[in-house]
Amino acid sequence: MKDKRTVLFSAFRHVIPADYESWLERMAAEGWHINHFRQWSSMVVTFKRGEPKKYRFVYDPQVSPRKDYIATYEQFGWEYLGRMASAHFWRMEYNHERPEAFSDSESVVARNKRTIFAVSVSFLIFLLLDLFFAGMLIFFPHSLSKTDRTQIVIAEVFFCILTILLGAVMLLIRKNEKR
Amino acid sequence: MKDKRTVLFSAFRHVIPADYESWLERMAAEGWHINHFRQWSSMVVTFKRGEPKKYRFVYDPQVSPRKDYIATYEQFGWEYLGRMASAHFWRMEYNHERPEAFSDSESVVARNKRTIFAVSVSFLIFLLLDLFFAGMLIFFPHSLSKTDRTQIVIAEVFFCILTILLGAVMLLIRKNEKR
Amino acid sequence: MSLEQARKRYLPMSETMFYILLSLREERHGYAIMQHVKELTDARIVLGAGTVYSSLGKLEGDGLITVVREEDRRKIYIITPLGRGILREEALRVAELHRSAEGLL
Amino acid sequence: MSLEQARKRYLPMSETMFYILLSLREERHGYAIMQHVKELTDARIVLGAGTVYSSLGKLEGDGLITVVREEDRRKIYIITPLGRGILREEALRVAELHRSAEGLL
Repeated sequence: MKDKRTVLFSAFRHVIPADYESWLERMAAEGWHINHFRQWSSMVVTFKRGEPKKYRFVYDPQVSPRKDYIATYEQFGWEYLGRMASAHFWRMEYNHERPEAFSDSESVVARNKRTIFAVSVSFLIFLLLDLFFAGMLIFFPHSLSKTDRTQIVIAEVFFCILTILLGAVMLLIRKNEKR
Repeated sequence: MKDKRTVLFSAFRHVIPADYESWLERMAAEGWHINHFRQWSSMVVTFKRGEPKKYRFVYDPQVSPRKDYIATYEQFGWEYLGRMASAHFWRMEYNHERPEAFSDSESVVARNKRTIFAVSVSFLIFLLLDLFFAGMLIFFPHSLSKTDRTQIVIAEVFFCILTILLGAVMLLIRKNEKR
Repeated sequence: MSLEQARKRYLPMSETMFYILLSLREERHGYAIMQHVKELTDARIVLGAGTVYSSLGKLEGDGLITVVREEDRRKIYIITPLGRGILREEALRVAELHRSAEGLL
Repeated sequence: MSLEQARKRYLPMSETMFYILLSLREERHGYAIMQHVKELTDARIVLGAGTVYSSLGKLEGDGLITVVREEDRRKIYIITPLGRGILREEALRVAELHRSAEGLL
């Protein structure tokens, strides 16, 4: 029986923060745990087998939290799991009532807007790359060798798909900003 | 002395709804009036010279208003000026307190979100055109004559600029959604 | 809309929604609601036409108010039992805020 | 932030902001605010860590509350005169809502 499980692109499979939290909660309920989130966890994340636990997870994007950020959450009983890009992760074991870190609709919406903002930074970078490669192909087709052109076409298609994907992610989070 | 004044692309010069309203108000204060808005007023709008008036204008996007829409506004003393695409225009003469059609921050934000939605429809159409022309240039460069290619490059550049412009307009309205 | 859904959507309630629901304990059209709220709040709140129009649309769509009849293109509304239930819960919440704020005034 | 700007930004006030400001009439850190609000509202409102953290940041940034001191990385806050002014105006508004709702309970 395997005791590790690796999941690729988890942040692209569960793009809405509340869905990502619920997915982690289901994994923990089946005994699959992550104890640390890292910069690139959105791409690759590894779960270790353990006891099934009833955990509430929180996904909280904070680009530059104040120095009392960690202490505030910890005092409320949350355990810090690290950050994945700008998103900080927290968990708390519970029995009956599922604990909430965002207790009113304003702060849930604000959390989701911070998530959209984080995605929009990557979106803009890819959009600029799209325009850059398209510009090269359209305005300087003859100063490129055939191999160069093929590579640039592949890059253009790849970045276009990523840009559209990230655009769709932002719209989806926006549509679900209340949860 | 001229008694007509034509303004091109007015909706692109004053992209935030509150700014468009204030601009109409300044024009009216100088004696320049519009009595009807039409489908394409965002492109061309003609003011007629008249008495200077102190008017409050309202810009209200409503794709398919209920049948009591006009009656409700009229009962509050607003005069209907017609619609420019999905945006309905209203005005009211006043002396002291400037009348408001949106009296709480929720409905101001909702009005601005409806505006962003209206812009996003054009944005998506232009984005699809961009991708379509870029696809033709990238994947079928050899099946196009040189003249065709030149025309498509011009179209691509034109639609790209429009797309980026509309994207910027949406971000700007979003940033100012509270007013 | 069920009471549970309406609670999630309307509580806590904006003061605009609160005063509109409160006014519709009697049959009123949009303009009459504005006048009534202005009177109740001593002119602190003067509802705008756009705010009234969109609030009535939302409340009617969710079944908190209903149209009684129409008089020259103007709709006359009244609160429904669901609306009354939500309004009562909001009033309880306001009473709690008021109790907590005692000593401030 | 001037009183006029704070009025525009904070009135009408969300119940979260209202109870946090109310709690900070005495020196408290984040967790103590949550406990105090829970008690005041008979456990109807249980503020979350994220909500408390971001509300305190916003209120401090706008000068409605201020840090008194720090105790092992936890900040202890208290309301400022500006915060008291805004809280008092909100209490007046709540009293008006409460008066208008008379007869509902």
